[in-house]
Parts: sequence; C-alpha cells; structure tokens
Amino acid sequence: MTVEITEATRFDLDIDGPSALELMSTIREFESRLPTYSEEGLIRGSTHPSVGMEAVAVGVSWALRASDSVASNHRGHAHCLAKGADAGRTLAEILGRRDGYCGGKGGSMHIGVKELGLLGTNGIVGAGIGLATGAALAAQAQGTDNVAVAYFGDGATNQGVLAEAFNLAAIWKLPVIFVCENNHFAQSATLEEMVAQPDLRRRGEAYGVPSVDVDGMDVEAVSNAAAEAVQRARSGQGPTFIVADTYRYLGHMAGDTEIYRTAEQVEQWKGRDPIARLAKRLLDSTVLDEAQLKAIATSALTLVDSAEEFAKSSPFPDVSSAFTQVSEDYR
Amino acid sequence: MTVEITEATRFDLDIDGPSALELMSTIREFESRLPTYSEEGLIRGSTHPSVGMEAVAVGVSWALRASDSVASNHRGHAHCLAKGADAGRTLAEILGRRDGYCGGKGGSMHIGVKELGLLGTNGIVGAGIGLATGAALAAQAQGTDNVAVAYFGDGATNQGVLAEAFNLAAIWKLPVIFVCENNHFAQSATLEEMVAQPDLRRRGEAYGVPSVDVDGMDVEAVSNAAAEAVQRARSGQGPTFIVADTYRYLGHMAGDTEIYRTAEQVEQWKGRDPIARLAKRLLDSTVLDEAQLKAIATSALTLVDSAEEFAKSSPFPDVSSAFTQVSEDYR
Amino acid sequence: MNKPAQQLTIWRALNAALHDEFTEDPSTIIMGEDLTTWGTGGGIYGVTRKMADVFGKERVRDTPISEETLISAGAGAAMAGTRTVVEIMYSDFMLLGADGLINQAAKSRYMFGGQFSTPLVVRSNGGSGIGKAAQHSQSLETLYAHIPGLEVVVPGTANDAYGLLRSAIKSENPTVFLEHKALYYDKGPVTKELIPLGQARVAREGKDLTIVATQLMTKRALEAAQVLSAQGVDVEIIDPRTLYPFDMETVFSSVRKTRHLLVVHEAVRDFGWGGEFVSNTVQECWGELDAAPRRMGAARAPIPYSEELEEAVIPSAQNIVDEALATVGRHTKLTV
Amino acid sequence: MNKPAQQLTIWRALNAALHDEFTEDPSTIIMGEDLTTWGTGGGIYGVTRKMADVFGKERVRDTPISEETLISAGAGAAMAGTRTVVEIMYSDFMLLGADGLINQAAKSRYMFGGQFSTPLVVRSNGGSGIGKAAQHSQSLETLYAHIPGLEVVVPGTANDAYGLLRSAIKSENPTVFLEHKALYYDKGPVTKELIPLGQARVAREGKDLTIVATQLMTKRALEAAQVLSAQGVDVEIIDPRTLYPFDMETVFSSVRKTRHLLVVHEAVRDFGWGGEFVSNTVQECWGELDAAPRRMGAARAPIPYSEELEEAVIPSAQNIVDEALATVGRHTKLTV
Ligand SMILES: Cc1ncc(C[n+]2csc(CCOP(=O)(O)OP(=O)(O)O)c2C)c(N)n1
Ligand SMILES: Cc1ncc(C[n+]2csc(CCOP(=O)(O)OP(=O)(O)O)c2C)c(N)n1
Ligand SMILES: [Mg+2]
Ligand SMILES: [Mg+2]
Repeated sequence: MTVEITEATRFDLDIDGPSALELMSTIREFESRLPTYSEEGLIRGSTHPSVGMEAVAVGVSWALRASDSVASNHRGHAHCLAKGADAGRTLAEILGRRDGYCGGKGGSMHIGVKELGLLGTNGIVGAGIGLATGAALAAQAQGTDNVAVAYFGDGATNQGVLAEAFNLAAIWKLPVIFVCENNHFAQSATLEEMVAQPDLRRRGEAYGVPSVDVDGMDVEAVSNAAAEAVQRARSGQGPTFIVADTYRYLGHMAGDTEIYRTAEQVEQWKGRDPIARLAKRLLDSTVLDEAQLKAIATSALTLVDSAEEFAKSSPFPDVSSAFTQVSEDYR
Repeated sequence: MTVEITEATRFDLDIDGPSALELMSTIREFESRLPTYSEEGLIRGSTHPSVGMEAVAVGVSWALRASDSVASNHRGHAHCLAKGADAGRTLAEILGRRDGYCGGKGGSMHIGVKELGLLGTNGIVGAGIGLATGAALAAQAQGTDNVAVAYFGDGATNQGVLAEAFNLAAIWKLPVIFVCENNHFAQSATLEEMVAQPDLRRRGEAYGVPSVDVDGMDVEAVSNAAAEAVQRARSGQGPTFIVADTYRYLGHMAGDTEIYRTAEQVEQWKGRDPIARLAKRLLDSTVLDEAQLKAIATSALTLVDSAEEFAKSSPFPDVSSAFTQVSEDYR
Repeated sequence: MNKPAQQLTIWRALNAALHDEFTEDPSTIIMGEDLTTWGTGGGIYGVTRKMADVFGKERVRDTPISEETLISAGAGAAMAGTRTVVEIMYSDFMLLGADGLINQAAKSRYMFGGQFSTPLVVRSNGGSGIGKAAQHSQSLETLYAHIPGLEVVVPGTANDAYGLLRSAIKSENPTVFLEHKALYYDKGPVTKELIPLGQARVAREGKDLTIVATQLMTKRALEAAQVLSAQGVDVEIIDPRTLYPFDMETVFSSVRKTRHLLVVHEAVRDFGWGGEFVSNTVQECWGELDAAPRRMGAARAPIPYSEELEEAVIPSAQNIVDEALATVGRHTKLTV
Repeated sequence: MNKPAQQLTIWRALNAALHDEFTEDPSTIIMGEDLTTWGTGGGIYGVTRKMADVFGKERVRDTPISEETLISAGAGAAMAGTRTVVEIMYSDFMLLGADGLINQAAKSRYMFGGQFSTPLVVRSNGGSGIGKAAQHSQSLETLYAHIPGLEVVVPGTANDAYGLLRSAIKSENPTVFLEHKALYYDKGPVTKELIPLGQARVAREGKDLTIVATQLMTKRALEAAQVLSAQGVDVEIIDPRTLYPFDMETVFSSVRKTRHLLVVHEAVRDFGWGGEFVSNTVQECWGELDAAPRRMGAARAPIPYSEELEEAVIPSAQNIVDEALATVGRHTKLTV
C-alpha cells in the first residue's frame, strides 16, 4: 500500500483504485503542516496551503503525462505533487534548502520542475495562464500531442490575461486546459463582490472556448472532465475551460484573520470533503475495506514524515549560488 | 443651414432634423481629406480616417452632454468632432500647429479637449477603455450623474483591459458605455481570423454587462441604443456594451495596400452608407427636400474648407514649447 | 510650525496621512485589493486601516485582481478631477499596469498641451528582506524615475512617509509612491507636517564622505557610519526621499564639503539610479572630488528566497563600510 | 571567414537574418500583429516579408492585439523548448507585456535554479524622428537593461542588425531586441556573419574624445565628428550594440587613450543608460580622465508630434558638437 508520488508509478494507477485517495491524503497532510512550519519560522514569506482543494489537482493530473506542461499559481504545491513532484524536494524548496527543486532560490511561489513539465508555481496572479498558453503553442508548433494546463483561482479570472489567452487559444485551437479552482475567495475578497456574473464558464464561452462546470470536491468528476478536455486538446480540437467548484479550509496564508468568512461556512464545505467522499465511495463499492483505508492514511503520514525529515535535514544553499544561474553564459 | 460643430448648438438639435446629417457629412468631408494631407506631407506619422463609420460617433454623441467624458482611440477624430470639437482646431492639431487643441504636441493620436470631456484619442489600442472606466468612477464617486464613453475597435476587444473593465464596471455599476466600432478589421487582421466567437456581445454579457448589437451604419439605431445606455448609466444602473456593426471605406492609414480585403467588399458596404441612408430617410419623410440636402453638403464642404484654411494658416508651435507642460510645478 | 512629534510606525504614519488627507479633501478616493477586508480591515500592511469605516465604501474600494485596469482607471479618474490613490499590493505587480502609468498618466499633461492634471498616486511597496522572493521583492524605482511626467517617492522614515504621502496626493502629477516592505514596523517621530517633493534630507552630518541612500539602505548606511566613525571616517548621509523631482543641490553641497561620494541603493546596481547621482555629481563637482565616486546596489540577479541568499544579493552594513573605505582610499578593509 | 558583403537596408538585413535562422533551426517560431497581411505581406516595417510563404503559418503567426499574452505566451513557449520571436509593433506597446518579460521570462532561469532556458526574443522598434508622437516613439531600452536576466540589443547598422538578431535568437536567454524606426531604410554592407552579444563596435577611431552612442545617435555622432575634426577634435565613436551584456572594456581602453568621455543616447537623459557608462568609466579610469565625462539624452519630456518640437527634444549633430567641445574643455562654441 505504499505509494510513492513519482511520475513513474502514478500514471499506471486507476482512478477507481486507492492511489487517488493516497495522493489526496498525502497532499492534505503535506499542506496541513505548512502553517506550523510558518509559525516555527521554517518558512519565510508567504505560503498558501490548498487543504480542501485536493481533488482538483489530483483529478486533472490523472489525465496528464510527464511531457505535458503545467503552469501553476501561488497555491501550487498540490499541482506539483499531483504532477509527480517528490514531496521531499518540494518541501525542501519551500523551506529554502539546497535539495529543493530550485536549490532554495524559488521558494513556495516559484517551484518549477523541468522534467515534469512544471513551468512553476507563480507569484503573479494570472501569470501562469500566459505561460501555459505558450507551452501549448510550443506543443502545437512542434507537432507533438502534448498539452498544457493552467491552474488559477477565481480571483485570477479578473485578470485580463485570461481573456486574451482564451481568445488566442480558441482561434489557434491550442492544446491548453484552463482550470479555474473556484474556491470563492481571492485572498479576502469574495467572489460575489468581485464578479457580477458568477457563472464563470461564460467567460470561456464568450471567447469560443468550450467550458464546463465541475464539482471540485469530487475527484472522479474532475478527472472525467479533465480526461475529456485533454482528449480534445491532444486530438487538435483546442482548449477547454474547466471551472471547479471548491473551497480552501485554511486561511489564505499564515496570519489570515479570516474576517471575511464564517466558521460555519468552512464547516459546511467540510461536509463535502473530497477525501472523505472518495473514501466512502471506495468503501461502499467494496474496493477497499476499513483496514486498507487506515493503511492509506498511515502511508500518507509516513510519506510526509519522511519528506519533512528530508527537507529539514537538507542544508541551506551555499551563499555563492545567489549569484549564479541568472543567465546562460553561452558566449 | 450653417451648423457650426460647437458644443453649444449641437445638443439642441434633434436627431430627426438635419443636424445629424450635417455633422456626419462634415466628418466625412474632414476625414476624406486626410490621405491627401498625408501625401502632401502636411501630416506626419499615422492618421486613421473613419470614413464610413460616421454614424457611430454621431449617434452616440447625441446622447451625451459636455460634462460627460469620452475616451477615444487612434481612429478618433469623429469622436472628437461629434462631441463638439471645433474642426479647425482639431485639424490644426493633426497638422501639428500652434492652434491645435494640444498646441501641436499631440497630433492625430493624442487629441484631448478638457472642456469637452475628451480624455484623448489614444495611440495604444485598448487604453481608452481603462481611462473611461476611471472617468465613470470619478463621476460616481463625486456623486454627479455624468457618464463616460469608451470608443474602441473590434481589434481592441482582444486586449485584456476590456475584460477587466467590463468586470469592474459591472460590479460597481459604473456609468460607462463601452462602444465597440466593429469595422471587421484590426489594421490588416480580419475579425474572422482573430476571434473564434464572432458575437462580441457575449464578451460583455460574460462579465455581467448588458450588451446590445446595433447597426452602426444607421445613426438613428445607434442613437437609440446610446440613449438607452446613457439613461441606464445616469440613473445608476451601470454600464452597457454597444457593438456597432460598421466599416471603414479607406485604408487603415495612409499607405495601406489593403491586400487583406477585396474592392467588392468595400463597395458592398458602401451600399449601406450611413449618410446616404439618413439623407434618403429625411427625403422620404419630407423632413428635407433635395435643395436642403444639397445645402447641407455644401455647408459641410464650406465648414471643412474653413477648417483647412484655419489649420494650414496656423503657425507651427514655438520650439520652446517642447520643454514645457511635462509636469505641473506646483512647488 | 513645529507640532509635537508622535512616535509612529511607518504603516501608522501612512495610515494617518491618508486619514488626514481624506478628511481635508473630499475629492480623494482610494482603491486596491483587500483594502478593507484583510487582517484587521486595513489591507496587506494595514495602511488603509479604518478608512472604509470613516470615509465609506464609495471612496475606499476593494477591487478585483485587475492591476492593469486599476492603474489606467486611476489615471482616468484623476484626469476627470478625482484625486485617486491606487494601492498595488506589491510593486512588482505595478508592471501589469505599466501602460496606464507610463503611456497614459505620465504623458497626459504634455500630450494634450497642458490641459489636464492627473493627480494619481500609485502606492505600493518594494524592497526585499522578508523572504517574499523574486516576484514580490524588487526595487524598481529607477524604471519610473526615467519616465518624464512621473514623480517617484521612496520614503524611509515615519515622518517622511507621512509628510510625503500627503504631498504626493496633493500633487497634480502622477506619482509612484514606493514604501519599503521591511520598514512598515519601524517607529519614529512624526510631526505631521507636509514635506515637499524634491527635498533631500540630511540623515547624518559628516565631513569625510557623502553617502546617498534611501530606505533600508539609509538605515544600513547609518549603521555603517558608526563603524566608520570608529575608524576615523566621518560620514554624511543624504536621503533624497524623492528620486524625481530630485534634489541634486543638497548632494552637490555635501560633496563639495566631503569630496567623496558613495551611492547605495537596493535597486539592482546595473543601470540603477545611482548612475544618475554619480554622473551629475561628477559633472558638477569635478574639481572638488578627491576620488572616484562609487555605487552600490543589488547584484544583477533576481531576489532569491532562501534567507542567506537574499541577504547576499543586497548591500549589508558591512559591505557599505568596505565600499566607503574604498571610496575614501582606505583599501585595507575591502573584502567585497 | 570574410564573406563578400551585400548592400542591404536594415529591414532587409533583419528579414534575411530571420529567414536564415528559421531555415537553420526548425524549432523557431515568430508571432505578432499584421506579420503576413500588411503592406506587401511583411509586417509594419517589412521585417517578416515572405516568412509565412517559406515557413508556413504554423511557424509564422498573425496574432490578435493582445500584447500581454503574446509576451507571456512567448515566454512559456520558450520555456517549453521553442525558440520564440515575438514582434511587438512599437516598443511602447511592450509595456503591456512587462509582467511576462520582467517578472516571468527574465527570472525563469534563476528562480527555478537553472533548470530552464528561455530562448525568447521580443523584437520591436524604438526611437523617434518620424512623427509618431508620444506613444510610438519612446526609447525605453534602459528599463530592460536594468533587469537581471534580460539581454538588450540595439543595433544601428544593417550588418549589426543581421549578426545580432541571429545571435539573439540563438541565445538561451530572453532578449529585448530594439530596432530603430527611423533607420529601417538605412543601407549598409552585410557580411552575414554572426555577431556575439556583448561586443562593442568602434564606429570611428580618434584620439581626443570617446563618444559612446547607439543607433540614430551613432549616426549623428559621426556627423558631429566631421565638424569636430575640422575644429581639431579627433573623435572616437563606440557603439556598444548591446546594453546587456555590455562591453565596458572597449570603452575603458578608448577612454584611456582619449582621456575624455561623452555618452549620447536617444533615451531620456535622466536615469538613462548613460549614467551606467559614465559611472563605470569614472570608477575604472579615474586617474586617466582629463575632464568630467558628460551625458546627453532626450529632454525630460514625452516625444511631441510637431516636427520641430520632436527634433528639439533629442540631441542633434550640432548639440553633440557643442557638448563634445564642452567635454574637452573648449566652451566657446557651447550654445546649449
Ligand atoms: C498580480 C497579483 N496581484 C495580487 C497578488 C496578491 N495575491 C496573491 S494570491 C491573491 C488571491 C488570489 O485569489 P485566487 O486567484 O482566487 O486564488 P486562491 O488564492 O483563492 O487560490 C492575491 C490578491 C498577486 N500575487 N499577484
Ligand atoms: C497596444 C497596441 N497594439 C498595436 C497597435 C497598432 N495598431 C494601431 S491600430 C491597430 C488596429 C486596431 O484595430 P481596431 O481596434 O479594430 O480599430 P480600427 O483601426 O479597426 O478602427 C493596430 C494593431 C497599437 N497602436 N497599440
Ligand atoms: Mg480563490
Ligand atoms: Mg477594427
């Protein structure tokens, strides 16, 4: 029952099997620890946990392969882990360590992994949208059938780049999947106050991008929508916009006073918890029994424990590295 | 029958009367002469004539008053003239003369007239959209019932700023009217190639902005749509998006080879000519007779003749003015 | 005119300036992301605290994440007669609104022949030091100082923050007002007097070397001055406070006295604003300099995340000491 | 290696460079507005002529007016392994894509610890002189030179245009390639050899004064040199060709010979790149300078439309003569 979140194994595993559950549980555990690391001073700057939103990254990634590109946002660890990033190296980056994917230069908001097609988590809300559109353009121009995914939040849908990218992707039929994680808040701003037309799908449709709503708390639903979108993209039929209805259980980042929402609302959403839901489904359909479920939970814990150990014991980068890798000096 | 295009007289005149015709005829004559000025070297840089598109500026302006703001684009002389700008001073600016509205510093793409609420023609495609949205915000925040108009082309609808402004105007119910002059080309790019969803109205609707199509070759239709939009804006009900179907008869600017369209297409559109159409309507309904029509044509000619004379005889600005008016030195 | 000074943190001083200016001038508005709903209701660093309560949601607006339009609409609102403050959460994001700032606001007075004023203030924060990494830590003030029509303010103390913010809002010109994210909790006396843009502040008097520095670098230069003083180098520190308009006269007269100049900024050294100060000084004070003026700035690298790396790319107090000694020709201690 | 030189206009040389590079490397693409449908099918200044015919619409793409996404998608395509050229019609419009260039492309290698190359070239034109007014005439190269991770190329001759564009496309780093709109029809010999980024060109040899200038200013400096020569001042002219990487060594060794430096650019003088060259030279060549180095640049004003005004705000050959005389201490002719 131990599942390592590595590129090699992950894609063999069926969505109906235990691995989606394990991956979601691992991400949950991983992300849940971040506030503590922040409090302990292990994390500097901002880190944005995605607890509650695991089904989106996992569901989408199920349809992807290593050569596909992903451009993520500030709340992006789940996107990385689901695409196959190693939890230890991801956390090491978040803690600014030498063994982090970027040698500690990037941190939580700048985790890129070239061999996994991860074009980076991103500190600029909306910026990944342009990058993914470009990766899709590259795939198309080079004649591969790779696709690209842009993950972004409801808040990012108010950035003009999304409209531009929708249009460009639509006219060129670029193989890009725009995934909006609509968690109803942009930092402290509520979706209701920040948009007048809450049916975000219509933004994609207005530019000619086929657009679907999906229950972002249901990994199977996400994975089905993503599979369809990826299939469309791979076969040259162009982009899709997926709006996943989801929620973040924790604050926007460490120190969030959360004056913009009620504790009741958070509890209500927990009633739709994607992990509990999948677990119940697997149990009900006798794919797994209670003992196996427990084993999965334990294994997630173990995996994150060892990631933590790995990251914490990784040394800080050598100071000289601050001055290298700015440009390739090919001359 | 002489109508001076000045703020004072224009707004008293009824759309069914001769003045809309006179204004359109004047704009037509004014704009038709630009290519010649360019060839003669009287105009430097780029000038974009709007021959064929007169009904939009005139129809929209009919609903406006002097205190309303207008942010225009690169093809903006008609917007200025229709808002009440003096033809002589406008042309003087286009020719870079001292008596131009901006003392020759602006030129065709930067004609602003503060007392008419003209926030400028603009060299950056899409930029006027943000400016008009801001003017509407100012009107709302100061508690006036002024409105703001942004004029832009079909090409500009692919700039992200439009999506952002739609959203902002919709959530705040800003008194702004977004007027798209859809003339089917953006420089040499056809609308069909540059958008996948040609129903541009849907872009406004997707953000919660009430959106209408209008025949941009029919000044009455435009003016009705604009009146409704302005009424909505003045009464606190927020923005409207008007998509006016229109066409430019001349090239994008001087030197355009027009390889992107056929002469037949141009001729076809001339069959819907807004000036001929209004003239016929006024004749049919016996508002005007042939003699009066002729007088209007003559008067437009005379007015533009004298504007030309005024502009050409205006001296070039004093060189020292190149260094002034960069900032207010209030210290 | 000397009112009794209060001790305030920089964020409090900024908050007070906004409150006072909004009280005085009802044509002011402010907009930005999370201005009224974050933290205790005062934006990401608290600067807009209680603004909405006092002035209402019509004048104090939470916005969507649409920086391009916030800035260009800010320009339009200002041209239409409303004194507009736009808060951009981090100055790195101002790049999304570069068209509104550089192509529109900065040029609106000139292009239209002097008809329009554009009383727009774009407030934001720059600087590194708290682990926000490459896209939340840049010091990009030089970009704006290069653009005719823009004013650029970089306050480094609570008093300057208060007095300059009020002047910036009163200014008829578009102003980029860049706070420093690592200094918001720095405390200092605030007299609540207006400070005109374009007047440098002598942060320390001295006779051997003029150091020009802003914000965090002024603080570090002051630390360095202690060390240098013990080594017999008496440093004068000038904080220009505004990069444009700039007050070169104060720099020139200082250099005429000290005969040595070192400019220190957190902006990247290459093509940073230090070059402007050095070049002007060289031209103006050629015969009065005893040695070549020098410049320090961030390394030519983005700001890295990991703490020691972040520290390494910007000048430390020790770096300043070393470079100061090199400037006055005492190379023994030079380690960088 | 000396191939026979052809006489080509700059736009032709650029067009040839694109054709040659696209032929050699199938992983190249180019996109921009009106690239294939304007004029005789070659973009606003003809630079992409016949590209679509030869390389197809998959690699040569007409785009909507969406500069922000063109540049950020260009960055993404480059990170994903495609050598991407983005043509922006006028460099003023690049500001709409400042995030993609400055926050994304420039930092992608560093932030991610060296994993990614971003072979993106953003081609555009700057400069004034043809009446395009405030929003189509800026010389904004300094902004990009200040950003770590970006390369900045400012070719002034047909040969440089060819050789540097090919090198820029081959570069693994994001490059801002700024042509000059008033020089597209200038003709010159083109050897079709690659020119590495970071090597200055000595445009004229001389012994009394070093003038550093690019593009239109190099031309004017050459004119000025004729006049100065008649007055007994022998000018050496150095065209850096790339602002980053920069070749200060060539400037230093010239200054060591001439003992005088004047930097002339069309960018606004205040906070322009001249300050970098002056400051570096002062620091490096302190004892070898006979007079204070000077800088010239555009006035602190937007570019006005009317012809005489436009001419007035940027340095003329006569201005350069006057300033050169002032630099070498011959003040008699100084009229500015
Ligand atoms: C361009 C830009 N503007 C503002 C911010 C500050 N910021 C970071 S995350 C965030 C909210 C984003 O909301 P959303 O896109 O819905 O994503 P979520 O955090 O809800 O996952 C904001 C305003 C930023 N990083 N970049
Ligand atoms: C930001 C920007 N991009 C490109 C241009 C060059 N340009 C000027 S007008 C134009 C076409 C605009 O088309 P549209 O908006 O439909 O207006 P039209 O000219 O058809 O009236 C282009 C590409 C510009 N001026 N600004
Ligand atoms: Mg959200
Ligand atoms: Mg059009």
